[in-house]
Amino acid sequence: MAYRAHCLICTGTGCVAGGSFNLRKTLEAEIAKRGLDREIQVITTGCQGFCAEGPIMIVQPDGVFYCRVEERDVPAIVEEHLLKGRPVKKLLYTPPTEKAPIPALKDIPFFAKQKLIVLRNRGLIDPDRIEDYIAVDGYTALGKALTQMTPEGIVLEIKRSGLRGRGGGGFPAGIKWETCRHAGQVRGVAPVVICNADEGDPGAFMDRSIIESDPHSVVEGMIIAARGIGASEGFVYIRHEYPLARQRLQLALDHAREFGLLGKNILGAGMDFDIEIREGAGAFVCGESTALMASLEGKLGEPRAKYIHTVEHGYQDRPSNLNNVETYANVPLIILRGADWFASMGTGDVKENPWNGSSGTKVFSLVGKINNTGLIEVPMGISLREIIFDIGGGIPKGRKFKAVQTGGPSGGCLPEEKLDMAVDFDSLTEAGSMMGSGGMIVMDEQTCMVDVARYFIAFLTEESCGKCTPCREGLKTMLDVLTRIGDGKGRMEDLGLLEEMGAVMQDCCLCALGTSAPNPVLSTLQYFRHEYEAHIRDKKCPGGVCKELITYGIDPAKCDGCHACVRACSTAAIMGEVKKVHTLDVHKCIKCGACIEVCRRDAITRT
Amino acid sequence: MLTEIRKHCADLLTRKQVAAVYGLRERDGHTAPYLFTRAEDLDGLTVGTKVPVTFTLRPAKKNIISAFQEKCPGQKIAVLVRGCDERGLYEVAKRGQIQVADLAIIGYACDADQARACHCPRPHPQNLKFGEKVQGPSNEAFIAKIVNMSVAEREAFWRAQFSKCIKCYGCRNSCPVCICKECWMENDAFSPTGWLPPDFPMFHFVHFYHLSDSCIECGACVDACPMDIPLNLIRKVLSKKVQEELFYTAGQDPEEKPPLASREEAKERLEKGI
Amino acid sequence: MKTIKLKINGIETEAPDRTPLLQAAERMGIRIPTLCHHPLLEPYGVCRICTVEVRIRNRVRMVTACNYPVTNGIEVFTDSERVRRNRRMILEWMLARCGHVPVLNRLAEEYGVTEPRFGRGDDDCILCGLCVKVCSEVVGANVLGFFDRGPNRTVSTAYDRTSDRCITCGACAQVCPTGAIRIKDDQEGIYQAMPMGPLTSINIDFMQAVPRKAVIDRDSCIHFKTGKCQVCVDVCEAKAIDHKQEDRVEEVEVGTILLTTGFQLQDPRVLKEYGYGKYKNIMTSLDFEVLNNAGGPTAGKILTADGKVPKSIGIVHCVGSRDQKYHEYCSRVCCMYALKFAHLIKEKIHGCEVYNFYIDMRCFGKGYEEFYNRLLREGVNFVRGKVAEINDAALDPSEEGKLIMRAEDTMIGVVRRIPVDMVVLCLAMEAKPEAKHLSHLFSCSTGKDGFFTEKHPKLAPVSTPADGIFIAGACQGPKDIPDTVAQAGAAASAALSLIQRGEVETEAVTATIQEEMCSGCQICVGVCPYTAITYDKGKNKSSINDALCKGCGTCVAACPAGAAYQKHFRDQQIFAEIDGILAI
Amino acid sequence: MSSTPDNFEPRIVAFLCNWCSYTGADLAGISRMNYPANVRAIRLMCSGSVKPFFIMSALHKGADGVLIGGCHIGDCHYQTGNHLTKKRIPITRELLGALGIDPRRVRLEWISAAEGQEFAEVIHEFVKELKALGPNPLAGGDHAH
Repeated sequence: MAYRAHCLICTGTGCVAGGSFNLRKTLEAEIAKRGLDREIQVITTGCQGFCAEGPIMIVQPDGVFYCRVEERDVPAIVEEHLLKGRPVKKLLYTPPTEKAPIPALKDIPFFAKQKLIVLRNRGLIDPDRIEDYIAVDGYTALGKALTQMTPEGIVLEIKRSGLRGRGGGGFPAGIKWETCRHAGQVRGVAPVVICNADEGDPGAFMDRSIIESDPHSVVEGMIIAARGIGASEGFVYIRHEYPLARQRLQLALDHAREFGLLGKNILGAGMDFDIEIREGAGAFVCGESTALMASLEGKLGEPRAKYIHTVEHGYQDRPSNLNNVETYANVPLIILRGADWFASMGTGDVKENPWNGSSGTKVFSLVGKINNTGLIEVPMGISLREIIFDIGGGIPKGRKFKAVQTGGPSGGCLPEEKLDMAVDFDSLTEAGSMMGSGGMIVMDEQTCMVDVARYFIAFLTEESCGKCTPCREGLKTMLDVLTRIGDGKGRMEDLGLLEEMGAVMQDCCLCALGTSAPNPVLSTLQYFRHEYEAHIRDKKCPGGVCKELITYGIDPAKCDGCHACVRACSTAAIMGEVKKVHTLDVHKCIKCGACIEVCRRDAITRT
Repeated sequence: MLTEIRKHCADLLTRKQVAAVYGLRERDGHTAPYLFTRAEDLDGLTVGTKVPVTFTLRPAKKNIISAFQEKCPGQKIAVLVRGCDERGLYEVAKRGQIQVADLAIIGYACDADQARACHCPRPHPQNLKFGEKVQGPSNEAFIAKIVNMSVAEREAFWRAQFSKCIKCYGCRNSCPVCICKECWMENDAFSPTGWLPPDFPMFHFVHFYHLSDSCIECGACVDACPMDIPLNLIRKVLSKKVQEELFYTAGQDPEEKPPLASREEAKERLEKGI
Repeated sequence: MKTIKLKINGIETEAPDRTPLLQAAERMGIRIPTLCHHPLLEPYGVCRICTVEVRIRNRVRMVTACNYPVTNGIEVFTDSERVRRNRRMILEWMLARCGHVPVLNRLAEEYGVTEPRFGRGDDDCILCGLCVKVCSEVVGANVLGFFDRGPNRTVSTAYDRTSDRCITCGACAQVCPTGAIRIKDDQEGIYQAMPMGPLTSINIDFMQAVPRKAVIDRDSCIHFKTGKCQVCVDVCEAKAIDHKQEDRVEEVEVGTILLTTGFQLQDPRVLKEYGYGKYKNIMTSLDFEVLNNAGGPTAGKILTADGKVPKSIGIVHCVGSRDQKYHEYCSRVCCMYALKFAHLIKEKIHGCEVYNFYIDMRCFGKGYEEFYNRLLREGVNFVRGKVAEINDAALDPSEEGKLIMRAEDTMIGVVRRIPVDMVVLCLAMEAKPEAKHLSHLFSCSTGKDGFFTEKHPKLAPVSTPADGIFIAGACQGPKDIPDTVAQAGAAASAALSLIQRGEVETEAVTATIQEEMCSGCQICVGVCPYTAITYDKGKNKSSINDALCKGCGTCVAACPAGAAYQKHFRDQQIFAEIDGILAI
Repeated sequence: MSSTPDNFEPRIVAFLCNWCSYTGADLAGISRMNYPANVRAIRLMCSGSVKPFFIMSALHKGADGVLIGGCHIGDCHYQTGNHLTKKRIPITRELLGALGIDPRRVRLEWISAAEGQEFAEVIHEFVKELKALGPNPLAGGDHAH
C-alpha cells in the first residue's frame, strides 16, 4: 500500500517526555476522522537529535520540520498541511539568530552541518521494526561480511578504517579486535564480544539515542565484530536507567533471532552467535572495562589493574572485546562502504596506522548554555566553533561564551582561544581535555569555573568506587579544597596543592576514572587560573555563582518595577512598589537566584 | 479325607511331580512308614496313626527321610504330615539331617479327639492341605499337676515314677527329633550298665536336657514308654521355660536357629530374628 | 620459565618473566613500601603506596609494584623524587582518614610527613582490603566485604550483622595492619582463653612429643570448615602437607602389647560445692600447671583472671579422691604436686599467703617428707580439714571479689573461713572411660575403679591375665612419675623377654570333633565365636580348625552327642575332678 | 524339708572360667579375703564349656551346691562364650526344679578377675543359703552306697 505522505514522530526519550506517544494517538485519530488514513501513515521514529525543540515531527516527502508540537496543534497540521499542503508556520523552527522560520529540515543549520553515519537512520525508521532497518540496507553489511569476507579481512578492514573506540579511550578498534582474535586462537578459548552501553556521564545520551533510534545498527556491528574475532557469545551491558533503550534493544534481538541473524548458523553461513542483555545497577565506574566485566560476572563492580589486558583475560578470564555502542554502530557502514570511505573523513592518514589521526564522525551531546541542545554527529576535525555556533546556534540571551567542557565529568574545560581547535582524539587530549564518550557542555560568562570544577569533582567523588586510595581520598580532599576556595576561604598555596594532588592522582590511580578525574581541576587551573585567584585573593566570584562571594542587587537603570521578582522571592528580600524601581535587602537574600530567573529586563545583578 | 489325600498323592505320582510319596501304609493291621512310588499302591495309604514320619532308624541312628535323601539326592518326595510330624521335620532339618527344600510337605489336621489324646498344643501343620484346624488342649492345665507341687513333692513323685524305668530306651528311640549317634543316656558315667532302675535323675536328665530346645511335644516318648512314665510333663514344663526365657518354640520355622545352637544372647537373637 | 633482564634503580638484575615487580625487587633486597600486600593473597593494588616509575622504551609509566609483571628491558625507579612525592601525598591522604594508625605514621615519617596537610582523621581502617581478601581467598568464608563506595566505603559484614558464616578464625584480625579488627571474646578472663588445647590448628602435640611432628587439628583447621585455605601447603617447603590424608587403620602383627593409656583428670564441675566454672579464679591443678609454665598464657606469671597478682591462694587436696562419693582411692600424686605449687607460689609471689587444705599429708617417697618440712619453714599454711565449700559471699568490703573457702580445721577444731584470690583444686586421677573398651579388646580386665587389673599385685604387677599383654603407668592405677617410669621399665622388659624367646607357647586346650560320633547337626558351628568349625556337607560332619580354635570349649558343651571334646578338659577329666573334690 | 544339722557344712562345686571368675577367686585369695572353705573350684576355660551334665553329676555325687562363675556379659574372653552359659543355666535350673531338685543349689554368677571381693561375698552368701537348704537329698545317689 502506498501512502502519499508520512508523518514521522520522534520518540526519543526527550520527545516521549514531551508527549510524543499521545501526539501519535491524537494525530492518527484526527487523520482517521478526516478519512485520510489510507493516504497518510504515521510513523514513530528514534531520536532525531534536536531534543531542545521536541516533540518533533517531520512530514515527508516535503521534509517539513515541525518542532514543539503539542496535541492541540494536530487539527491545524492535518487541516492545513496534510489536506491543503500548507506548512503550519507557527510550528516551524526559527533559529535564534534568524527572523523567518525554516520549513525544510535540510535547511536548518543544526542539521545542515552534521554528517550522519551512526545516526544515519534517525528519524527515518521505526526502531521497533526490523523490516524498516532492512529496507535501508540494514544487515547488508553482515551479509557481505559473512559471505564475501574472511574474519581476518573484517578485522583488517576495521583496522584500515582507522576507527577508534568511541567510548572515550580512543583505542583503535581494529587493533583491539586483532589482539582479541589472536588471544582466542592462542589460548584456545572462545572470545566474547561485549557492548558497553553503560553511559554514565552527566549530560551525555549518545548511546541511548543510538539504541533507541537504531538498535539494529549496534546488533549488526556486534555480529560483524563477533565474526571477525571468532566469538560466539555477546553481551550488551546496559544501564538500568535506560528502560526504553533496553526494551528496543531486546525487541531488536528477538527480531534478529527470528530472522536468522542471531543464534545458530547465522544467514546459513555456519556462524553461531547470540547476544544477551545484562543490566548494570547504575554505578558510574562500571563504564570502566574491568569494572564492567567484574559486574558482568556478578561481582562487585570495581576496576582491577590492567597490566593483564581484558582483550586477553577479561570476562570469565576469556579474551573479551569491549567496544561501546557508537563504535559498533559504525561498523556496518565501514564494512558496506569500505575502509577507504571511512578513513577519508576526519583527520590524519589512518590507513597505515590508526593512531595517526581520527577518522569518521563523532556523536556529541551538545548541552549547557547553548541554544540548540541535542544530539549531533559531526565529522572528526570539525572545529569547536562550528559545533557551538553553527550547529548549536550560539549562546542564549546573547551572553558571552566562556568555556566548553568535553569528555564527560573527567574531561577538561577549554576556553575561547581553543574554539578553532579541530575536534579529534589527539587534539583534545593535548589541550588538557579529552574526547571521552562525547559529552559537550557549553558554559557562558555566568559560569564559575571553580564551581564547575567543584561540581565535577563532587560527582566523581560520589561515583568513585573507593577501591584505591588516591581516587577515594584524593577526590575527597580535592573537593574539600575546592569547596574551601568557593567559600572564599582558600589560600594561594591551595592552587599548588591542587596541582600536586592532580599530578599524584594521574600517576597513581588504579583506573582511568581516577587518573582522569583531576582533569576538570587541572584544565580550569590552566585556562582559568585567574578565576581561582579572584576567589582566593579578591574574594570574588567572576561568574557570580559562588554564593559566599556574591551579593545580589538591583540595577535601577534596568528595573521597570514589574514586581515579578518580589513574587518569586521566598524570603521577601525584594521590596518595591509596582512600576517603581525595587530594592533588595542583602541580609535577607539567600542568593537562590529565583529573581534572576523571572526578571525579564536582566535587572538583578550579582557582584 | 483319606480318599482325597490318596487322590492327591496319586495325582502327584502320575504327573511325576514327586518321585515318591512318603506316608504310612497299613498292611495286615500294622501301620508303618512306607515310600509309595506307584499310584496303585496308594490304596494302602493311611493317616491318623501315631507313627512319626521322622522316625529314627535304630541302631543305624539315621532318620528315615535323611537316609532316603542320602541315597537319592535331589529327588523330590512328598511327605504326609501331621502338625507334630511337620515340627519334627523342621527341627531335624535345622540340625542338618534332612533337606526340607526337597520335600513336598502335605499336611493334614488331627481332630480334637486326637489332639486331646496326645496333649498336642498345635494339632495341625503349617502346610495344611486336608482337614480342619482345631484348637489343641492347654499345656497349662496339663502341667499344673507338677507345677503346683513343692520341690520335695516333685522329688518324691519322680522318684516313684523313675523307679519304674526299665532302661528300655523306648523314649529315646521313638523320639522324632533325637539325632545323636552316640547317646549320653548310654554313657557309663551317668548310668552304668546294669543299674536298674537308673540313678535318679541322671538317666532322664540327659534326655530331658538334650531335647530342651527341640522337643515338639508329639508325645511319642510317652506312647513308647512301656512303664507309662509321664515324661511329657517335664517336656512341657521345659518347653514353656524355653519359650519364656529363650523366646523359642520348636518346629516353627526351618530357618530359625535353635537358641542353644547360636552365639547370640536370647534377646539379641530375638531382635535379629536369627 | 623464561628469565628476563631488568634494571632496578640502575642495577641490572634478572627475574623470571612476568614476576610481580615487588618480588623482583625484594630478591635484590630493595624494599618497596606497601600497605595492602600480603604474600599469601593475590595482589590487590589498592593502597598505591608501592607505585614506582617504570621506563619502557623511553616511555615512563607509573605502576604498582605489587602486581606489575616485569618484562624484558624495563627500567625501574623505586625511589625517584616523583615516586616519593606520590607516596608522601598518598600517605597524607591516608592520614586524613586514619591519623592515628601507627603503621601509617611510621611510614609517613619515613617520607618526611610530620604535619599532614589534610589533618588527621580518626578512622582505624585504611581499607587495604586484606581482611576481606583473606576471608574470601584464604578462609573461604566470604563473611567480610566492602560496602558503599567512594569516601563512604567501609569494610563490614552483610547488613552489619554478626554473620553465622563467620567461623571466628581470626584471620582478618591477624592480617589487619592497623589493628582495626578485634575479635570480640564472649567469655571472660584468661582462663577461658587459656590454651589448654592447641593454640593453632597446626601444632606439635607437646614439646617432648615423639615423633616431634606437626599435625593438623581437623576441628579447628579452616580448610576443613570451608574447603579453602591451603596456606600451610603453600608455605611448607618440604611439601609435607596433604589435607586429603585420612585416618588409616594399620594392621601390625605383634607378639606383645603394652597398654599405657594413662588417666584423666576428674571433671571439677561434678563437685558443685567447689564452684569450678561458676567463679573465676578457681582452677584445676592442670590449669595451674599451665599457668605456671613459662610458655603459658601469662609467660609463667601467676595472675588472676583480671591479670592481678594474687595475694592469697588456696590449694585443696584430695578433690574427688579419698571420697566415698567419688573415688575411694588416693590419687597418690596430689600431695606432692600441691606442695610443689605452694613452693612455686612462694617463690614467684613475695608475701603471698598459701593455704593447703589436706586430709593427711602423704609424703611417702624419698626426700618427700623433707620437702614438706621445708615448706613449713617457708611459711605455707597447712590446714588439716576438707574444704566444705567455696563461694564468693563477702562479709565485708575487704572480702569483695575474693573466694571464700570454708573448712573445718581439725587440728584446732574450729570452722575456718579463709578468703583467697585464687583456688587450685587438686583433682583425682581417674581411669579413662575408654579403658573398659580396651579391656575387652585386649582380654584383660578393669577394676571397679576402671583402672586395668594386673595379673598379680605382687608377683605379676605389669602382666595381665592375657599372655603378652602388659600394663604400665596410670592406666593401672594412680601413680607418680618415678613409679610410672619404674613400672614401664618392668613392663618393657617383660615384653622383651617374650620377644627374645621369639615364640610363645599357645595353650594346648583346643577342641576336637570325633568324626565317627558327629551327626552333622552343626550346633557347634553356630556357637563357635571364632568360625573355627566348618561343616563338610559331603561327609555330613563338622571339624575344627586347630589354628583358629582358641579353646573356649563352648562347642564341647553344646555338642549333644559328646562328639566334641577339649584337650585337658575332657568329660572324664572333669568327672574325675568332681569325684575328687567331692571325695573329701 | 529335712532339718538341718547344726554342724552341716555344705560342699560347693564351683565351675569357674579361667579368665574372670577363677582369677577373681585367685584375687580374693591373694587379697587375703576370707571366704568359707566350702567351695571347691574346677577351672574351665570358659563358663560356656560347662555342660549341664557336670552340674547334674556334681549334685548327684553329693555336692550341696554348684556355682558357675563366668565373665560379665560383654567381657567374655571368648567374646560370646558366656552367652551360651546365660541360656543354658536357667534351663538347667528349671529342669532340676521340675525334677524335684531345688534349683537354688545351682547358682550362676558373673565375677570378673578384679572382683575378688565379690567372689568372697558370693561364697559367703551361697554357703549361708545352702545351710538353710540342708544337705542335698541326692547325695551319693541310689547306687553309691
